[in-house]
Amino acid sequence: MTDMSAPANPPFRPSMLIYDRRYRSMTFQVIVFILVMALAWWLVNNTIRNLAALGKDFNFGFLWQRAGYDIPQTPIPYTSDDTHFRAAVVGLLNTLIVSILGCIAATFVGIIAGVARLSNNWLIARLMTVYVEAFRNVPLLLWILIVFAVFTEIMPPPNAFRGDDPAASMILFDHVALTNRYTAIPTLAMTNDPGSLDLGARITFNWATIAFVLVLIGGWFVRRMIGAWAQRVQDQTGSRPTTWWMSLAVMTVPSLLLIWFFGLHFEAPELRGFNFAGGLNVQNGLVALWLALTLYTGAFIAEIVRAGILAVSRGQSEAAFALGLRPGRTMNLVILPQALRVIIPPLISQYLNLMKNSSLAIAVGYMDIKGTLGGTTLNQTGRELESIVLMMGVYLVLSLIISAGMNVFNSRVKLKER
Amino acid sequence: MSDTITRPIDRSHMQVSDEVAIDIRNMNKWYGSFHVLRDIDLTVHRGERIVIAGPSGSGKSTLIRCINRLEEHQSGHIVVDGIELTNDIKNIDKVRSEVGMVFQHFNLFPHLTVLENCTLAPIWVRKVPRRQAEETAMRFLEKVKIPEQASKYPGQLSGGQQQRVAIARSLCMQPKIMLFDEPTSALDPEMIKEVLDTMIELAEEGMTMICVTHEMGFAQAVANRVIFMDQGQIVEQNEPREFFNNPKSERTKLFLSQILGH
Amino acid sequence: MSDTITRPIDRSHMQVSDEVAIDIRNMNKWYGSFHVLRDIDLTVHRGERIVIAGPSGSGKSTLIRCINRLEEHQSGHIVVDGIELTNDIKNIDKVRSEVGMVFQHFNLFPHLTVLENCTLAPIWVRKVPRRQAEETAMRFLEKVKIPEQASKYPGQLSGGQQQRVAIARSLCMQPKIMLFDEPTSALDPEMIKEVLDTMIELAEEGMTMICVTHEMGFAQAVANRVIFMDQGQIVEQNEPREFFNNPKSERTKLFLSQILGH
Amino acid sequence: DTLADVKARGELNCGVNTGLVGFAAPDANGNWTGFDVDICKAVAAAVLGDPSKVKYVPTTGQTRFTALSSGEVDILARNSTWTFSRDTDLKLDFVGVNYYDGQGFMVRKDLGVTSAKELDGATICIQTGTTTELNLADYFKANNMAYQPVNIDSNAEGEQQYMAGACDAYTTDASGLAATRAAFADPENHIILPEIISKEPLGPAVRHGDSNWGDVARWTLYALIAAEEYGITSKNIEELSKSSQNPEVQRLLGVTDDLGAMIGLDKDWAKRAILASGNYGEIFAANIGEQTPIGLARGLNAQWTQGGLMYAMPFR
Amino acid sequence: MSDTHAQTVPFVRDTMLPAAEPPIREAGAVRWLRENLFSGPVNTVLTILGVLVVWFLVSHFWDWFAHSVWNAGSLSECRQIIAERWGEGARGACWAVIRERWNQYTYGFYPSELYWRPTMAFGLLFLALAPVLFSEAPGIRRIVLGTTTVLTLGLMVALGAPAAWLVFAAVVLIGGLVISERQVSLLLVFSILYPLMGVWFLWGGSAWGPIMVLVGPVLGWIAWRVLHPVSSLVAIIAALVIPLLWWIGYAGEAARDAEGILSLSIPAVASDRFGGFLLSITIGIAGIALSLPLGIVLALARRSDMFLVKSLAVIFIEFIRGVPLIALLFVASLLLNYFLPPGTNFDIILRVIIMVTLFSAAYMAEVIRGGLAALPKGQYEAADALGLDYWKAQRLIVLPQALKISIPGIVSTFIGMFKDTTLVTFVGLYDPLKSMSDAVRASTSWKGIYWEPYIFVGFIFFLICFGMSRYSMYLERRLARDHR
Ligand SMILES: Nc1ncnc2c1ncn2[C@@H]1O[C@H](COP(=O)(O)OP(=O)(O)OP(=O)(O)O)[C@@H](O)[C@H]1O
Ligand SMILES: Nc1ncnc2c1ncn2[C@@H]1O[C@H](COP(=O)(O)OP(=O)(O)OP(=O)(O)O)[C@@H](O)[C@H]1O
Ligand SMILES: [Mg+2]
Ligand SMILES: [Mg+2]
Repeated sequence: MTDMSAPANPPFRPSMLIYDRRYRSMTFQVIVFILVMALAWWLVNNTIRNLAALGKDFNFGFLWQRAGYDIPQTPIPYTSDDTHFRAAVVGLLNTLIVSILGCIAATFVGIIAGVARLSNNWLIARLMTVYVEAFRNVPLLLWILIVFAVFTEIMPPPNAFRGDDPAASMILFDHVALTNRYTAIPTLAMTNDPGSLDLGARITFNWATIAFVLVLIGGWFVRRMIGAWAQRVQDQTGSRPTTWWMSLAVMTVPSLLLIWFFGLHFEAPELRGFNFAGGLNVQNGLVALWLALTLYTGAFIAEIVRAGILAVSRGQSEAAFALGLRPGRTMNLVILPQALRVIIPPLISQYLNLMKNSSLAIAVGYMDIKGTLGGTTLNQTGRELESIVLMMGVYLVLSLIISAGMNVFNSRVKLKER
Repeated sequence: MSDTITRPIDRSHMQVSDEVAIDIRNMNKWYGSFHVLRDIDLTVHRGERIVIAGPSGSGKSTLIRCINRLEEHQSGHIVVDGIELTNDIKNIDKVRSEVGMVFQHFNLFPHLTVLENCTLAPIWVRKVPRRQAEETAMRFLEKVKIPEQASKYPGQLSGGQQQRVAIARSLCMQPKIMLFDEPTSALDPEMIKEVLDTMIELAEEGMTMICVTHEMGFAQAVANRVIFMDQGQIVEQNEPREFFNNPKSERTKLFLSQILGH
Repeated sequence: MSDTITRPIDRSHMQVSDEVAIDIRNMNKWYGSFHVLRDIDLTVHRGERIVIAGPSGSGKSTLIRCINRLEEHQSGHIVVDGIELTNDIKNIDKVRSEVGMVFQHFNLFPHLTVLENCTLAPIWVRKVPRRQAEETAMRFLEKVKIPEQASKYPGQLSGGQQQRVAIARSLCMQPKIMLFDEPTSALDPEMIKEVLDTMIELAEEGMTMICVTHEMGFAQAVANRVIFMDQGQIVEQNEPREFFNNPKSERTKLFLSQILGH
Repeated sequence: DTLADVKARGELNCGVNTGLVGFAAPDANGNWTGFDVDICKAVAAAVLGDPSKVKYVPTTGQTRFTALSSGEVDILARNSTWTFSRDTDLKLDFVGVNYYDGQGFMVRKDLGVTSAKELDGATICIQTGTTTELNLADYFKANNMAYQPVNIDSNAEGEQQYMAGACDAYTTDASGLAATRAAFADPENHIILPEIISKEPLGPAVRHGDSNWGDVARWTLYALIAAEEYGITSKNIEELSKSSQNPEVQRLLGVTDDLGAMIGLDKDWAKRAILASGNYGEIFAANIGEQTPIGLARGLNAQWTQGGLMYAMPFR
Repeated sequence: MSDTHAQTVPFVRDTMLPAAEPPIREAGAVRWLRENLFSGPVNTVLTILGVLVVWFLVSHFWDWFAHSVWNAGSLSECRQIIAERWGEGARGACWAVIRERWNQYTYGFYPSELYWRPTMAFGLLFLALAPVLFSEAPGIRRIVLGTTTVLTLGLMVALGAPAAWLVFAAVVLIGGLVISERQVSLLLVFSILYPLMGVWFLWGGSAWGPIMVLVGPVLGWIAWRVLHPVSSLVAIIAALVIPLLWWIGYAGEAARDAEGILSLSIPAVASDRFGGFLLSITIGIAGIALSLPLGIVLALARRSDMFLVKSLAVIFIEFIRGVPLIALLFVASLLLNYFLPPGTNFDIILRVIIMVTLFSAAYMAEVIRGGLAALPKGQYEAADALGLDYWKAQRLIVLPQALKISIPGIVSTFIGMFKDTTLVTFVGLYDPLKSMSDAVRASTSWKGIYWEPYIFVGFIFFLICFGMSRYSMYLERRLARDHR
């Protein structure tokens, strides 16, 4: 480019700020910048003046004060003597719990419903259409309230389990009790408890849990190795060895050994006093929220799955059939890899929506981050500015993490074209 | 467009044996209550090269799609390579791995490279070791003159190249019979020639072929027989020279005047 | 394809004046670090009809797109109708309203009727009253022989008709210069003729035209000059008869053999 | 300057509960009634001369204080407890107490519980964003008992949960409990436990830092209380303002001395306030008293002369 | 070697075979059943499962629906009636609550003597939407407008609207119907004026307010006309600044003065009287009307090649899309007053509308961006080559097409937003779903009623949203046809 004889630049005139394409965009950007800065300055200035007028400051110190309120469902130890910060963390964990459980379940529901909607079984396809339309066209809040109401109005209270001839009985071999407050499920107990790893801040992990996680991760790696081996054998001899039983063994046998080693067993919940004890009581707020989010998001995912499968043209499966591939193989090797490219990006934005929608937990008294930091803490301390800014920041970070994951995925699976 | 076939064709290998490759008897097919194929009788011998022509909607595609059971026929018999096509999955599988098919819109798998497109079926259906499947695939890619594209994705190729990959993909299953459904009609004129050349080469090697096409130059150059269909029936069949110069039925005449006058 | 031009051409009006319509000096253009146009020098006189030919990717489209500043050049000068093309928006606007352009894919506005397509720019750019703009538009639609389609939408027309609408749309701005970028290459053979006829008519009226095309029949019939480009450079230019019968450079010879032999 | 603002606007923005029968609730036509609502009316009458010039802003437990501090409401009459931190850290000014309350528990009779001390392990419904949440935690902690909270965001939802048996006990201010119980189809099947676990002085609040406006609100409240003490009712007020010889009554009703001018109002401010819905006793009786479905006894809220805590500062 | 084989006997068919009927198992109900319900063991099992599910649902809920009571004054009365009619212990739905509180659910606390005003505003809304939504389907437009006219006028009579306003509504609606038959695009003028008109009908007060708001753009346009010959830059700046100055500086005063001279007032209704579906629909419509232009601007900004403009748009969009709407609503109710000059205090409904607008504008921007991206590059080039400048090209060529492509996406954004209006319950507004139902349940007579209000509200939402989604599907189909 060195040899280019640049056109004699005309001398700069002020009118070029508007009429010259190079300067014009700069002029415009400068104006926009000034306007935006002015707006930001105005907002900040107003806030400062308002805070001053009220005698308030902007200070996150309240996070270290005693919270003073209890939270029904705490994934990490928490009492009313803990700080607001810890309460917020409990809330965040609760948000994550319901979001992750919701995403997993919604994916299952969505895939099943989406595939069923394409089924050539008229009845099933119609039922799924009804399901999808019902959930997509009615506010989520209503579904949350309805599911919650189903639990509180229809399930028996715990004391209905009392007495010699109780009005209600536990299910699954007397291990699970569905009540109108919570679902009492058994906890896992160990006869040889190996003790816990203390991470500080009263967060502990049982060594047994760690052992299981490690064994599962290890098993997964071994499974992959078996898969790679099968692939190698196939590449060399043409026929693929059957490996499912090896995989199954690798995934289960070590776990079974651990169960035997630690003496792992269920401890069934038992009615004591007002409530079930000894097991784990999963709040109906969580269950209802989870179920409603699952069904609601599942309806959207079903549409995405359906569209994704429809997006792979019929010609693709015909070509595969014409080559002699069986329907199952065709699905695995031809349809799914293509459909997933179409499905996954909108799927992930559904995950994002689900995570954001979990803030409706407030309607069923499930204490997520909106309930703790953005609810009770805000209310007890009167730090609305700080609390809400912090809470939005948390949601924003979660969203950005999810969408960053999505972008990585998108750029990896993009079809190569001319 | 008859000028697309330029080079002289070597017909030395193109001999027809007495063995029957495909035998269709009295076959009928309906879509709902619409009678698409009516009383089709057709015998194709090993090594024969048949061109099917006819107006749009006359059932040409449906006919050849019945031959590898992409469509089900409702009455009559179709016997391919000695195997009768019924609802028996094993038979269908056997037939499909003997019969290759090339579609109008190529239907390559866009998520796989050209090489993977070609090795997919041999590996998973024929259980050929990958190495060997790849060698075969490269051989056929060379035959269709695009070995250098093996590691590209279909989306990166031109239409003509894509169709040649589709042909190679079918050939990799080493089928006894090849079906072509208007393989050139979605292509730009320059690319048609590439594909036709490839098909002529196949013909010269004595492959049994059934080809739905309106490329009359191709038909004249390689076909043993031209079949003219209308309204789901075979209206006329004859060897190409006779067919073009001396059509018997009114319909054929009308059709030829439209095609050739164009 | 040279047989598409059938009728004898009236060259009486096709005289070239001495006035310079377009003057390109020493122009260079890069895409990133890829040097697309190298030292282009070209003077077009009022009334000249220039055909640009050359292999794909040689920069033909880029060259004519520089002339109405759809692409920016990085060095050298382009003067159109006495106005230098710089970054000054007023100049660009002036040039664009003097220069009409017809694209390979027509680029009609599908949401507007044919008439609206034609009156849009006169009304909004030239500020012509609607009534008058519609009259002009109808005149040009008559010239391209589709006045009866005025109230249809582009989607309802055939390719050839669409391209003629595109020509009429450009003419409605009453440009002094017309640029054509492969106006017939997206058309089916029957439609090519319609469009070429329209272009010939324009040429007969003495419009200054630059046309990228591979229609050599058209070039021989109407061009004053044929320019051959390769690798971003003007390799050869000559009057058509000489250019076709007696090409000077090896590249041109090769190119012509491919084009005409095909 | 809130007083001037209110006068200029011609309307009083009053923060109330979104719906608590007896204290503040809209009827089917959106007309607000209740004990707290009458305070709003009295203030509006005193300041603007018309008790109907009130815009009721329904606030939830979460939004109420912000609504006040952001200036969305001029006065918050929404059964809010006067506590140290609210008065200081939250920058509110409580102008007085219109109802002395305390937190209690309601349980079903058939649960067989007679004391809050027996609630170890129970599930308890509470409304979020209230002091009850804190009191509850403190009470169970102090008594070394465990419980499972069910945090509910509206009163109606809380009742629903309790009625469906999703919690063993429902806790809120005793007045609220009574109101809730009164509205049940079967009030006899529910009992309010004797323990009152906290002091809940409920009163109207204004923004910190606007003492003038605080004075207006405070003395309007006292005017209502004092009126009851001196026997001034909405019935006899006209007559008394002419005939009463009691100097304090005369000052209160603006017959002598212009107390109103000292807080930026006219002479008749207190008279109008009392006329709006009657004196404190009348308001109590009309909204939550024993004759109403809610049926609260005066108890602590009787005049000091009757052994209660209602004690208006002298009008002098 | 002979390449004509003995087998290739020439064959000519002289008589064409007629089409035959398909074999019996290929036709009729048998075929339908076989193909749709029992086409294999898996399908048969699924069918049986499906029937079981349907049976389970029907058997559990049928009696409840069948025992519906529509006429009662309270829940206990309802229960009594059910017990009388269907025997002790029978379950039944008590729809009487809906009947009794119907007006509250529809109009919130709007003064009952003015119910006709929102009704009229809603009816006129369809007239305003007709040229946008049904521009190319005169048949559907005729049906929609005809039904709207009849329904609106009928309802207004039933609600006791004053005669003068009845005449007004009749003239506008019937006039609109006539105009729409002649030239729909004329109705666009009404569409543009409608927002201000709608605001006036709903909130009431002096008509001079909206009129003076309207004067702003008119002044801007005059300034532009006058100054354009002098300098286009000055003209543009003046056209932007003058309306702003007018609105900030004089509009209020002018409205007051004008009101003093000639009173054009109808009774004012404060925002706190809005509730129920009136509130949802008001927020929904205002949100869509405001978020569409904002979304367009954001989408254009995000596609701009100016780095700063683009980054600002990206930041804004990603920020808004990254936080839950409920958090934004809390910002509206708790924080917005902090951000505004001390002493400003404006309507909570307005604040909620602003937040809802920002929220859906971010989604809208992404939808429109998709539409813009779907336009072939040739369209931009053709516009450039014809000499259209950026804004003209956007307005005349790009946006009309991009918006059309995006309509299905816009509609589904709107459905989402409309559903989300129920969340305003958390900032103390009386949405139909939770707050209104809670308010109904707070009264002694309806305490303890649970399912009926939810089912009713859900049903209404379903009707509206389902209708909209059907509309967008119809549009999708039509667009697919239009685009060749
Ligand atoms: N899946 C189907 N359902 C119903 N009718 C069909 C189906 N597929 C094809 N048809 C109809 O069957 C008839 C024959 O179709 P076919 O595709 O075999 O024609 P063709 O001769 O290949 O025509 P073309 O030259 O256009 O490809 C046509 O009328 C077509 O409309
Ligand atoms: N936007 C762009 N960015 C980078 N390279 C480009 C761009 N547009 C064109 N090119 C390259 O510039 C070269 C010239 O392109 P141009 O379109 O002018 O060729 P052409 O002679 O018109 O070819 P054709 O006959 O195929 O239209 C080509 O190599 C092309 O790949
Ligand atoms: Mg076909
Ligand atoms: Mg080009």
